[in-house]
Amino acid sequence: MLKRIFAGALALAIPFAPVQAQEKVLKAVMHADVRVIDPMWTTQTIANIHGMLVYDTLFGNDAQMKPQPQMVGKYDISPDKLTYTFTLRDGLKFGDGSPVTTKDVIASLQRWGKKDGVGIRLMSFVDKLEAVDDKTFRMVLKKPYGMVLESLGKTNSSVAVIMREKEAMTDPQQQVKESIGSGPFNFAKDQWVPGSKAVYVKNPHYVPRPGNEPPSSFAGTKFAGVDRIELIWISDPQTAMSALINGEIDFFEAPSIDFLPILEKAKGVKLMKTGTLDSTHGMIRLNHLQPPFDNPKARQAMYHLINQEDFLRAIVGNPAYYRVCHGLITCGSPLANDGGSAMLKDYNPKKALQLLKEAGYKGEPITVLQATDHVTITPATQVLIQAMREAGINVDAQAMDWGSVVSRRAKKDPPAQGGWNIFVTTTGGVGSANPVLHTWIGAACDKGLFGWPCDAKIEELRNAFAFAQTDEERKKIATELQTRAIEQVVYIPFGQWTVPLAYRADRIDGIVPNTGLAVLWNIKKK
Amino acid sequence: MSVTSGNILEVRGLQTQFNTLDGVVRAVDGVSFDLARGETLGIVGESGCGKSVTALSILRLIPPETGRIAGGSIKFEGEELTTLGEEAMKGLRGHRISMIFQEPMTSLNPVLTVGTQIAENVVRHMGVSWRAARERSFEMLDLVRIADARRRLDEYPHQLSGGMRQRVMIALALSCDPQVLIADEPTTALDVTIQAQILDLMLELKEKTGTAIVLITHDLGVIAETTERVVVMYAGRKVEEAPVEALFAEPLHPYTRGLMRAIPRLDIEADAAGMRPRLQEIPGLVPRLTQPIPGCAFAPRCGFATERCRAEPPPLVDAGGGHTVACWEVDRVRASAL
Amino acid sequence: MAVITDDLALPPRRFSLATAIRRNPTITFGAVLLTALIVVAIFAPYIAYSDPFKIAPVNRLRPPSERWWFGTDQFGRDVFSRTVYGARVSLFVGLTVAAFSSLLGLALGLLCGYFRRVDGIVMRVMDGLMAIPSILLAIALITLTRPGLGIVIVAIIIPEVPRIVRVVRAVVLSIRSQPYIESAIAGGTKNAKLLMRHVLPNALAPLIVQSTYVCASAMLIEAGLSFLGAGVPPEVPSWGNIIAQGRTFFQIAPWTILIPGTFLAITVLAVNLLGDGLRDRLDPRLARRL
Amino acid sequence: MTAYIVRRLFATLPVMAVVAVFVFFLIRFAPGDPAAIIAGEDATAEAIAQVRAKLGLDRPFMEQFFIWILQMLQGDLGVSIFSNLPVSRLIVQRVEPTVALTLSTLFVAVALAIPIGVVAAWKARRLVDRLVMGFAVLGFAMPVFVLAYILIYFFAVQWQLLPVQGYRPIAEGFWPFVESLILPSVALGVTYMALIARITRASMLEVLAQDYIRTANAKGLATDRVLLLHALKNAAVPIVTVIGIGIALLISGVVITETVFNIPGLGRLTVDAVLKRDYPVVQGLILVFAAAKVLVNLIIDISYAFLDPRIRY
Repeated sequence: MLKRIFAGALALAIPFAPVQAQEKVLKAVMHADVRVIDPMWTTQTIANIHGMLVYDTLFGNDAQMKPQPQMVGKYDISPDKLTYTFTLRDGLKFGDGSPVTTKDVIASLQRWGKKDGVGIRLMSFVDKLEAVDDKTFRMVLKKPYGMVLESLGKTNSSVAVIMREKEAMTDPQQQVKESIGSGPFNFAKDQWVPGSKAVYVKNPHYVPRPGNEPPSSFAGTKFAGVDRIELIWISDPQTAMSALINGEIDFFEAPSIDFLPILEKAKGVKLMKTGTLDSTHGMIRLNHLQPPFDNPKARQAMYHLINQEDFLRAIVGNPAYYRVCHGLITCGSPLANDGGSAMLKDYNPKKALQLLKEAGYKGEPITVLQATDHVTITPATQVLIQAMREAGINVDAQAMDWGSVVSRRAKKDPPAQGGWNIFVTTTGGVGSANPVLHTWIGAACDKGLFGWPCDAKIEELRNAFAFAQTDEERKKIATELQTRAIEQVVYIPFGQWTVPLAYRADRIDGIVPNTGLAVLWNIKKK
Repeated sequence: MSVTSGNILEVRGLQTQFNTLDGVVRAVDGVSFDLARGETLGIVGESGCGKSVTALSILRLIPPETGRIAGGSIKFEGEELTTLGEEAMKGLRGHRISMIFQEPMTSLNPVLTVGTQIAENVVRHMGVSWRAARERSFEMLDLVRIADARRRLDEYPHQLSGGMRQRVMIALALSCDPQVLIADEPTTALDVTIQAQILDLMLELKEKTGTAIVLITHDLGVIAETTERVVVMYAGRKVEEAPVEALFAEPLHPYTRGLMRAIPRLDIEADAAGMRPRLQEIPGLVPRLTQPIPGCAFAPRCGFATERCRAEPPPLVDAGGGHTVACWEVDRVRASAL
Repeated sequence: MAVITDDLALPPRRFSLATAIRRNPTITFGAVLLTALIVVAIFAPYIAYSDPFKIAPVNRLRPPSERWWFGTDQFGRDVFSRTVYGARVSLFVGLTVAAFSSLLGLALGLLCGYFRRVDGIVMRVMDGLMAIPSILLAIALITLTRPGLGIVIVAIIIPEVPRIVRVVRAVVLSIRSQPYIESAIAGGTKNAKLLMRHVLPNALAPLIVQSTYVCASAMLIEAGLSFLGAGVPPEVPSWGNIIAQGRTFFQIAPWTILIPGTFLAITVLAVNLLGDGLRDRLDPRLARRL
Repeated sequence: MTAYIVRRLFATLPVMAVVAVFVFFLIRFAPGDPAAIIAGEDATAEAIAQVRAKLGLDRPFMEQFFIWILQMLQGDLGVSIFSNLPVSRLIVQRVEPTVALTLSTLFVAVALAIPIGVVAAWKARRLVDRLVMGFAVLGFAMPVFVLAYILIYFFAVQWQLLPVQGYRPIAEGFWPFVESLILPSVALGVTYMALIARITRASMLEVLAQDYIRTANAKGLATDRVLLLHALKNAAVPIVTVIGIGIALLISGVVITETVFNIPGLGRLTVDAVLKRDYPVVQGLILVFAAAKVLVNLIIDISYAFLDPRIRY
């Protein structure tokens, strides 16, 4: 009230306050801050969100996870499934007004194919990638790889976005300096305040898919529903929640589950699940290179320490938003199965220690990388450490911020020399629904992700999946893969959960459902 | 205004007390005296005898957090000061009754110019403009014989010598033509030659303005040179009062006699080294003032003391010629050699 | 007014506890409070009725009740037990930092005050350190290595040392210029002996006073560091950690912030009061400088 | 006076040099390998080596140091590891909120604390004084973040009078600007207020016991003139000193306050940069903060001359 009186008084006092043309601004708080503007270079989800605003992709997976053309107008697959011919839609332009040509597309795909795990896999089957003309290009495969369009339309981790050739020529190990794409928004780099705010303005050169196709996940017509989007970074979810309730922001991607009851009651605020699948999947990663977890028996012993409910309660709290999942493929997805899940169901800490001892563990300290500043990983790690300590395991918990965990986990040295034994992380539920896109299930030894599980059979099964022709075959392979991966303990799952996003229903509408990723196109401000 | 007596100031049974952790201190315990118009009255006594407190009581400058006037009356031109409103009291201070303090080095505000400090008094009480007040300040500085007075107006106290500062204090005190000037040890902190100059100045100005002066000091030499009448105080009480000649001719209280014996001879120049002449020659200590003293306060240190001295407070008796003394053994004292 | 108290002869004092308390209410109050907190810290295992580390997610974020006196946190850990154990961490940090920075500051201060050549170098370094805001310096130091109680203590000590060095050095310099010291130097007294006999006793009072303030500030900095995620490991029940973990639940579980916050404030208050009282008793000159 | 200022400016050089050396070595001793972080999560060893070479991290220590000093002297503070933007730009765009917050806190604290301290000294040992001292002692013991959350809870969440978070630049209008600063300034300012109120009271008490105050009272001056002109002007030097010392405290507090209130200032940039080990940014920030502090000390020193005519240079 006071506020209004003051504001009113001031409005009277300053009649010449600048009147701007009613610019529609969407103020959104995401789960993280935009720090890297190269969505190929990093796997961070926030860079992905940024990328999806600025760039466009050749294909977009729809709500049924089927790839649909996005930048591509029409495409053709040869009967032997070895030659793909793509033609771009007419009139596509980058944010700077320059036209999108096949040169840009090929350079972008090649860069992506060097950086992203899925891209690397795809490129290993590509024989030739060549331009036919400015708008048409051809991809020739060595083998009939079955995941070409899915890979091009993938939305988790490094996405196959199309950049200008100039930027696409950047070394994949270096970040691009400019973020200019052919997506619905332009990135206003001059207004970017890393650690606080990233600003996007409507791209005047953007050409949406014609025909006003209804949006379905990443497929369908995308358009800029507002003139300007401000991604504001608020690290404390409680503050962000209050800001939403107070009307300071319109959209809050990752509210803390504990506050959902408050948000549900708040006037004008609505909650919405982003997808049919749970969005996040918790993983405990063991280092396969260092004792004791170089021994599969020791790794398997750890299963008996994990009671998923303990983790999920600590992270999420409200059972309506989490799900115990005794599998590696996202529970609830078409390929979910119970292969190997029996091993995950025997919670018995005493047995864990006994098995560890049998595997040769003699009470050496086990180094756990403990993130101190992460909303979900921090509490999960704390639960793990406590469970290990209670079981009688000698834990050397190394507390550090999440950024340091990220850097430390890349070290293959023994724990005493700066390496590690265990860290906790999460992955997206949509990606882990697919054995090929689910990079953490891989066991590519040195070339794989941190922890470096090494198992030829797992990799074979993943390849086989990509070449499988029928759904039954795929399901069968997925089950086999999961069984094997659980035996090998590529990681220990501790359940999956989803966090609904919260928004001011009295101010905005048009949020695209079922994306599993907060995309902000098509949102309109009332 | 009382015209019945020629007294401008009448103090009767003044009691001033302080609260300390050790109990109530009776710093002034029933002191009475009068001040006639244009008169110079000396109050003399050792440190702690209550003479400064008496002065502050007259101006009601006893800090209210710790002290208060507990009884008695102070009449200024017939007006009762102990019950006067604070605002009216402020109107008197610096105007009709003004005061000079002991320490010229610290009594002037170090961060304000001399001119400002005098002029603000003039502005406060004479209702004139700052410009006029500044002119008056200049005249006053000139009057107290400060050379180059106009330039000095804009100087700060630290730029002046001790003697000059005391001159400034006098200029300040007299700037509004007060009826009464209370000077509390005005020369103690100065060296001997300056002391004489300042005292001469005060007397000279008194002649010019007709201001009555209460001169508070522990120095009987100063008393002898300057005052007309003397009040001797001990432990918060008045023990003797007499015209100055009478007192020096025949001191009647053993304490006064002790003081006389302790006068430093100027040729010794004990104070030339900056040391205050302390009157330590009287044996014994000043009594505690937290307990009521049943008899004569000086009895423990007094060679003439009897049982009665310790038991009953001696009344002030008239010894003739305006000479009064509070001593049971006055006859024995009178009979003994000085 | 000063004149008056000087004028009064005060009777000799007899010692009595009641009088002592009346004379030094702040010291008494601070000391009693601090003693109580130290007792709580020492006997934490007997006072806390449950394991402060025990995670019980089923009981998360329960409000204070008979079973959980101060409620539970996001892991279902008992806030009362954690708060009681937290007294150990906060007091340990406060006291260790105070002790070590005093020793270090004393040594450097004596050196600087005494040996003019060392003085130039050391004081420039101290000026440099003082120019960097303490919490900034502390987080920067902590990120050099992994957070742990030891490194947190070191990181708090380093920015605090210059403050002590300055105090000690000032005392040494003022004592050095006293005639009796000058004559002692002229008389050939050995440096070490001189320091022990004359300088040390004089430096002690301001040092003790200063170190109480350092102690209070150390406890606040420790909490601040934990709050920023750069403090002791998160499972350690320090008050800062309890607050840091509780802050994201403040609106639904305010007890996780308010209770340890109150304890922290009371402890700092106790130490500050003790410091104020000691300052008034030991070193009235310091009162002006706070 | 000018000569004095120039001399004092030169005297700050060694301090800044010490800070520079310290900052450089502090960061270089860090165990995390910045090259590995820059190269990304699944970078190969070669890629990391490449990045290291590019950033000059493989050169000898002393060489790195001299290169760094040279660049710094040219105003080039390097490039942020994470955002790839020049550090100077990151710092410049964060200056306004921090300066606004610091100044408004300073203003609020000084404007409230000095009168409070003066009244407390005037009414020494009375109820007002006890209340003020109680507040001062409590305020000094209150952790900033606890207070901040309590303020947010009541003023922003319960009563919705003020924004929960954020900073509005003054360009967006005066009221939004002020509104966004009220809670942070109060939260940050309480400790500071306590400090200033205490020193004001202590300093005033000492001054009020001085002979010249008795002289002023003996002139029958009005109480406000005695307190505000005669006493306060004399008490000013220690008060200003503490205000200066307090600015250092404020800077530390800013780091926490900006985090709580989500103010995009230098404090939050610092926390972010340190936690993410964005070394060039940390270096730049420590230098900026140190320079700010040195500058404040300089201003304080110079202000003494205006407050006390006895101080000459």
